[in-house]
Amino acid sequence: MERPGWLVNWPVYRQLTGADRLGRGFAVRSPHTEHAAPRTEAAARVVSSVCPYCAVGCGQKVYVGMVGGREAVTQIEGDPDSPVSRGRLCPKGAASKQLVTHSGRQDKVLYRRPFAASWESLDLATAMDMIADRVLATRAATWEESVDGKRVARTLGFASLGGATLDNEENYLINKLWTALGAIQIENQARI
Amino acid sequence: MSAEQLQVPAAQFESYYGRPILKVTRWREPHLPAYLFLGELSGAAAVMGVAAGATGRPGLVRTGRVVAAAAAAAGAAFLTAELGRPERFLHMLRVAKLTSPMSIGSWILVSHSALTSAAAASSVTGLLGPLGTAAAAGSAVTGPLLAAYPGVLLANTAVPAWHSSYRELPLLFTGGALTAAAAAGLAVAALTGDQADVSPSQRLALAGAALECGAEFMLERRSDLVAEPYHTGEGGKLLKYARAATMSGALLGLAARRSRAAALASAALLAGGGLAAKFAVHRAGVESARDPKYVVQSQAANP
Amino acid sequence: MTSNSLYGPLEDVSGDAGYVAGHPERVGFFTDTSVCIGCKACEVACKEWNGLPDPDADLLKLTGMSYDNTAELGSNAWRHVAFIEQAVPQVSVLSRDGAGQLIISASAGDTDDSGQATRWLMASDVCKHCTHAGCLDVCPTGALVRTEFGTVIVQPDVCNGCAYCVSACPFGVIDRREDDGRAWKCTMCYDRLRGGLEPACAKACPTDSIQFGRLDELRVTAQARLAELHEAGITQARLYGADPEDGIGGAGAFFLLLDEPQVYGLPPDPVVTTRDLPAMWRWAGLAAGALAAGVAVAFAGRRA
Amino acid sequence: MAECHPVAFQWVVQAKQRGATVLHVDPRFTRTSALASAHVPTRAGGDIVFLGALINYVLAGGHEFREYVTAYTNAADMLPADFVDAEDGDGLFSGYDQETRTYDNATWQPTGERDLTLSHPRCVFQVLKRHFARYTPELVDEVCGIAPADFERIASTLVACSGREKTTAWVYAVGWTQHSTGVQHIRTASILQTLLGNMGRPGGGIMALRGHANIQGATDIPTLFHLLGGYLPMPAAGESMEAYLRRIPDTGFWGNKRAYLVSMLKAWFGDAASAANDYCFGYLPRITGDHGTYRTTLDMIDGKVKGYFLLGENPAVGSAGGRLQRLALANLDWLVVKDLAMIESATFWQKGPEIESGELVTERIGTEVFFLPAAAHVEKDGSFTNTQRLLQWHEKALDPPGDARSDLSFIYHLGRKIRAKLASSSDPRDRPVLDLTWDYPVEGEQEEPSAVAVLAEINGHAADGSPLSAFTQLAGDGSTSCGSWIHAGVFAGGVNQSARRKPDAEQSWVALEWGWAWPANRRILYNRASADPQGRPWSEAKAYIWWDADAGEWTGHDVPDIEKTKPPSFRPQPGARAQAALSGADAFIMQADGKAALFVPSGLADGPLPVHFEPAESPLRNRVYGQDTSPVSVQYRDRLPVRAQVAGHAATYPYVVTTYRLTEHHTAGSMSRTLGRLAELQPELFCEVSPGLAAERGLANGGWATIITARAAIEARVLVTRRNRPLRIPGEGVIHQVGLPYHWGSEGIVTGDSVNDLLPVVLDPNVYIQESKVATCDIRPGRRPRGPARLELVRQYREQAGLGAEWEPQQGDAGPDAEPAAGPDAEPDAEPAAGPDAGPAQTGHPAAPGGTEHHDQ
Repeated sequence: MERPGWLVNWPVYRQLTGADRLGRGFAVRSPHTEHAAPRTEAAARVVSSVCPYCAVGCGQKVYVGMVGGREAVTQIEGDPDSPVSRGRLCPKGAASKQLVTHSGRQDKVLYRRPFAASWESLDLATAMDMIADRVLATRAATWEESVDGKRVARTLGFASLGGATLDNEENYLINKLWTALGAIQIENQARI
Repeated sequence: MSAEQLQVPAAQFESYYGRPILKVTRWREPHLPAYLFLGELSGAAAVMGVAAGATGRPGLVRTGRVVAAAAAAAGAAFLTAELGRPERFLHMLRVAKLTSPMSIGSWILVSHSALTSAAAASSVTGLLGPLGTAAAAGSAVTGPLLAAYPGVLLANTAVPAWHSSYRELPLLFTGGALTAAAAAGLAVAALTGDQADVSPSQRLALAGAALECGAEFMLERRSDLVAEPYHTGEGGKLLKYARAATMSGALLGLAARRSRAAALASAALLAGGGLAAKFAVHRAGVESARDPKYVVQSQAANP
Repeated sequence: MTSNSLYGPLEDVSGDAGYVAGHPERVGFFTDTSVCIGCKACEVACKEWNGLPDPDADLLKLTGMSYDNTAELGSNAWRHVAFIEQAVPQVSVLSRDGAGQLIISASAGDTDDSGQATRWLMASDVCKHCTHAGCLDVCPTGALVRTEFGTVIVQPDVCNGCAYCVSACPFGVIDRREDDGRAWKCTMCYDRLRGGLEPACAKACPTDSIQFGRLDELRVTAQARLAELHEAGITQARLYGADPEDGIGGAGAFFLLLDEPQVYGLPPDPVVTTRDLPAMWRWAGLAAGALAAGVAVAFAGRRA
Repeated sequence: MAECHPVAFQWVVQAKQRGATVLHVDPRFTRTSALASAHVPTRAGGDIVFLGALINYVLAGGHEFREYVTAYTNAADMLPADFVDAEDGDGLFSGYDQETRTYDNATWQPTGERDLTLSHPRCVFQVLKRHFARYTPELVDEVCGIAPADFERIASTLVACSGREKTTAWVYAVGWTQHSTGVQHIRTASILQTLLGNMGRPGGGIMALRGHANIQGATDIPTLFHLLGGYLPMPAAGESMEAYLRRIPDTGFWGNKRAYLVSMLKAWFGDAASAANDYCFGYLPRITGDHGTYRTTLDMIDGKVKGYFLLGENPAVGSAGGRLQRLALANLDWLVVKDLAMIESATFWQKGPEIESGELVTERIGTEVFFLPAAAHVEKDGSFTNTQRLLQWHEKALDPPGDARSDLSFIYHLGRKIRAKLASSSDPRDRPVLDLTWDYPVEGEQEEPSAVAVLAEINGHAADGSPLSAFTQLAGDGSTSCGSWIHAGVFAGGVNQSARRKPDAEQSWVALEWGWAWPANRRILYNRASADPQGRPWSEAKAYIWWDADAGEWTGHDVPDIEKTKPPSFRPQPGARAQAALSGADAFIMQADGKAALFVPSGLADGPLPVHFEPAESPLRNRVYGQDTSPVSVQYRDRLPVRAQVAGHAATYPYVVTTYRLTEHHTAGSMSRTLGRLAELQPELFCEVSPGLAAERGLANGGWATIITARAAIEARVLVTRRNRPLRIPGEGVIHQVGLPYHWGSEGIVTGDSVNDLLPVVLDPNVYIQESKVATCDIRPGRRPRGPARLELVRQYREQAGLGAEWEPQQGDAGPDAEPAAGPDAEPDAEPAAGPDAGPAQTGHPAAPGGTEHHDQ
């Protein structure tokens, strides 16, 4: 005779009819447990990356999946293939998913007018345009063709200080553009 | 302990910065003591109702049945309120685990509640008498179990003061069950003015007090370290009050027939003593879990 | 269910819980605290994988307990690194044997004016996944369950938050999350195990202080490491939770410690509460009988 | 190392388990100390004495690796008779000019003779011996607080673990570099390691543990005022291309300087660069001395600098003298901040400490601020160079959210806009930017420029447009282009070599197929020194690179750091240039003479040999020489540091304060204090004090303390710990040190005072890095005063110490006391500061005319 589903799924019944008489294991498993699987298996893609914190350069695997209908990083963990790190991460590296997904991240341009007491919003394209204007105006106002009779062809009117998480390619373009504009106060955390 | 009092450099070989090794129980006051008290009351009241029926005391039958049903319901309410997810109370019936006194207790409580409710309903409405009697008879089986199992419930934990008391606690609770039922009997008698059936309650009080105070005495007499919370601190103090109240309540109960006031006072002392004992047990358990010495020193002494 | 279901050595812990032959080998953690650098990567990797809630920023305060601001294992901290600063007798750390070889012992640090050296112990604590697990035994809903890997987990779709497990754990591991109402603890990354991955903490651990693997193999590894340390003169080293004869039947997550367990906040010799359960039920039966007897005595004889 | 580079520490733990001795010399007892074989506490700022005494131990005991030293170093060089060593000059070398606080190195130049017996009194080896003779174990005791018996054990271990069969590695971080004598700390270690023969060999070298994901890369492909790509120097005022090239040596691999420079100019200016116009060399702006970040900060206060880009950097918290930094930001016309989360440098006008104190008023701050959100590392392609010079590519996983963009996107599109606005200009000054090659392909809706295309440009192209595979292909005739010569080969075969990820288990232990290390994918620099002059490994245990006579080439585990087929017996023709001028036994191929420089005749501003000076702020007088502090350190007017021995100071600021990092946080905190996961692990700023100091000052564990220096007063929780051991200095009594991690500020989940506010701005004269590891302070129980009372407290202390009541320069009075010592490139005749001093063998940097290395905190 066919037993009804509720009965055969009732752990008490499974306790009485199976090997797990004390109800501490097989008989009492829940649907959540039966369906457990690493969420990384559901990732849409996995890319190889490098930890953005210290200079050891630990390998990372970045898993991207759908969260609330949008693509998001669902896990970052060590890359076991890396001869540098062998898949291991420190607390900062282990927190790097949160670095990417935390709620304190800014994703909008903010603008503070001179003498203003608060931020206002600004369109990214407008901001870029305004910044380009500032650079050119400052450069024009502060251009030095020579110092003590020696040609220098530069501006000391604006400066740049980069962080140590800038990529090589980013530093290359920063140095290239600023130098071509005649700026020389191009600095980096590397001196700090 | 405030951070100012801690000293990093002071190497503490006996504990980790004086912090508890165990988690202090999440079971709260008044929920836990109230549940323990109501459960034992219900259990003994149910038996009392049956015994009254068997011995021809219809007044006490109704008292026993109604008190048993009401106390079971109230106890279940306190138990449910203790759950982090009360809506999942019925998950208790998912399994039947001999290793879990709470699982066994849940089955007992649910059965007992159903039986006592049916018996009480029958008694109050006068309908379905035989069925009511049958249900009551059943509750005479579940009743003692309901009163006794919490002793295992508490003892089957890592809480030093509870686990080490697995002999005393069931006796304390069933003794308390008797005095609680006696208190109910005395109180109802005093309030209704029907003094006819007071003597079983008086005897019940004496028997219960003997058992309850005996168990308390056993707890207090123990010299092992983990029993310390039963004689010191809040737990120890409450336990002393509880014993005094129970003993005086039982003795005062002897005057119940002469004085309604004495009967009511006796009922109050018996109930208060029983309840205080439950608070004492809870606090002793909390204290023994909070101070790591009870864990470290008792275990370090193990062979 | 076998003769040692409640206490004592148990060869096949999953089999005892009803899993048929052919279930996976029992796995576990061996945490070698002698190489722990207290970086807390285990804590963070665990929280990131398991999505444990972030703290309430207003409650974040320095504990003053060395570098430990996690304080204890709990519903939201499934790994906890303990930090212990000690004054210890100075041992010669750079001495030579007869052949001129350097003899290196454990870190002794520098000495203070009284000739005492400083030792800084660190240890990553975790759920022990006991062979005889009190939390699992007492759970009234079957929310706590033994898995096919021999580990012990809470099933969040079952737990009703009765908190019995909280009081039953002899290590003070499991706890109820108050805003959520359910009990939580280390699952040894059950979902990862099902996918053939190692737990997040063990994977992250930079110095391999946390090792994951088959429990029988880990015990062999641990014995070898212990022997190595003893040979190096570090006689205080000892294994904790590795012995199937102990009060919990041996832990699924065991440790190499450099001092007494209680120094790390661990109970010295815990015993699963269920060991005494049969006796408890007997006493309860006696008490129930006493109740019945008490009533019988009280009602003895017809009414006067 | 366990503290700040935990994952790298796994290799140390493994080595220790295999029998290595791990010694940790640090003022602080850290997580590294906990696992080391021994921790040796020392006084911050005494490193030259400690290392110098080890050198003395080696030389006095004859423990140097004589064959290595003779063959591979300049120990045999003869110095001129008029050279005066600091030994005879009481701390000063010949050539010092008191007025300008600079050295003229004319008397430091070797005569050209060599004494291979190393016995002539004027040979470098003998000078070295005399120079370090006064660095005795007793001196170490007096300066560092390390007992002679402990020192003896360390020294004998070091010697026992060096030589043919064994090597010793040194590992350092900013504990050595952030000093007014920082470069000389590395120099001292380099001398020691070279004498012991530990350079260029497996298990040897000096490992600079750099602090951030791409701090090494930011030095190699620099955003540093004095450098162009690949350690080419920036041109000086009025300098022609020929003059510029003359100051780079002709011999050694720097001899190909024209090829490096011209190829870079071709990469930047494309077809506009031709032989006729010196390949647009004139397009490059010229430097005049110090344009470092602190100089620039003062120039902001002085109104000379109007605009500022902060691209992932937070100087309001992370730079020394936080108040100075914020006053500078408040005096700008405009400021662009690009970061992941809100940082203190963007909100100084809203909630900086100076707003609280009333020094600055929001409505009176005219700085226009743009905050642009940045992309995280998983939201862009690009390469990081790790601390071993290893480039590793990180792949983009998804688009950045909202307005967030990569810095590559920002700079590329800003450049596009600027070029568009200037398109019709005929002004010659606009030619450089208009002639730039600036046509990178873009991808996706966000028009993200291709980082691969940029890497390909850095790698360079041959005349036919094919990717270069090695820097030896570069030509000086404009036929090749290459953005950074040391990176030629990273795109060899059109394949992004930095993205290679052959699993560890599937390749050799050197792992040559994981990522790509500059130069030439070489993992250990100067590895020719792992073999003897005849090309044989020094020992079987330490075999790494050797000459295979049958095949007629160098072979081994790594890419040989010498021309592959140049035999050990090769001897150069007279007048040969570049690498052809070096023999087959010259291992240090970036040096003009192919020799490791025990003595550095030029390139260093503060002397050819290391000399101990007290930190600018110190509780002690210099025990070694009459000259007290560095005679050439960079200091600025009105910001002069406090000297303890000046009356009143010692009593007012009696303790040493040192700063550092914790495992759980990251520098100025914007990448850690903003994360709940990390914030909770170290939620509050704390100071670490010894039980003795706690008793002396009434500090309670877990309570509050206020720390006061001549610049600022901050508050911190107190951690009383026996890990912080007071030092007993003979004749001085006990020196207490207060330790402070510096990760906190006003933004993020957990906040606290900024420790860098306490520090003075005193800089190393070679690299302009601040002395943040040592200052003097007072500490007292309780929280600091609020509002203006906080300033008043600092003022009271200054008055008590006899210092001026005002200390931060306000607008218009920030001129320097003197131009700092000659910048790294200011000397027209500067030769590369090459060799082990500038380029540790296992990491670091090629010997570069641009000077020595830079270190981040």
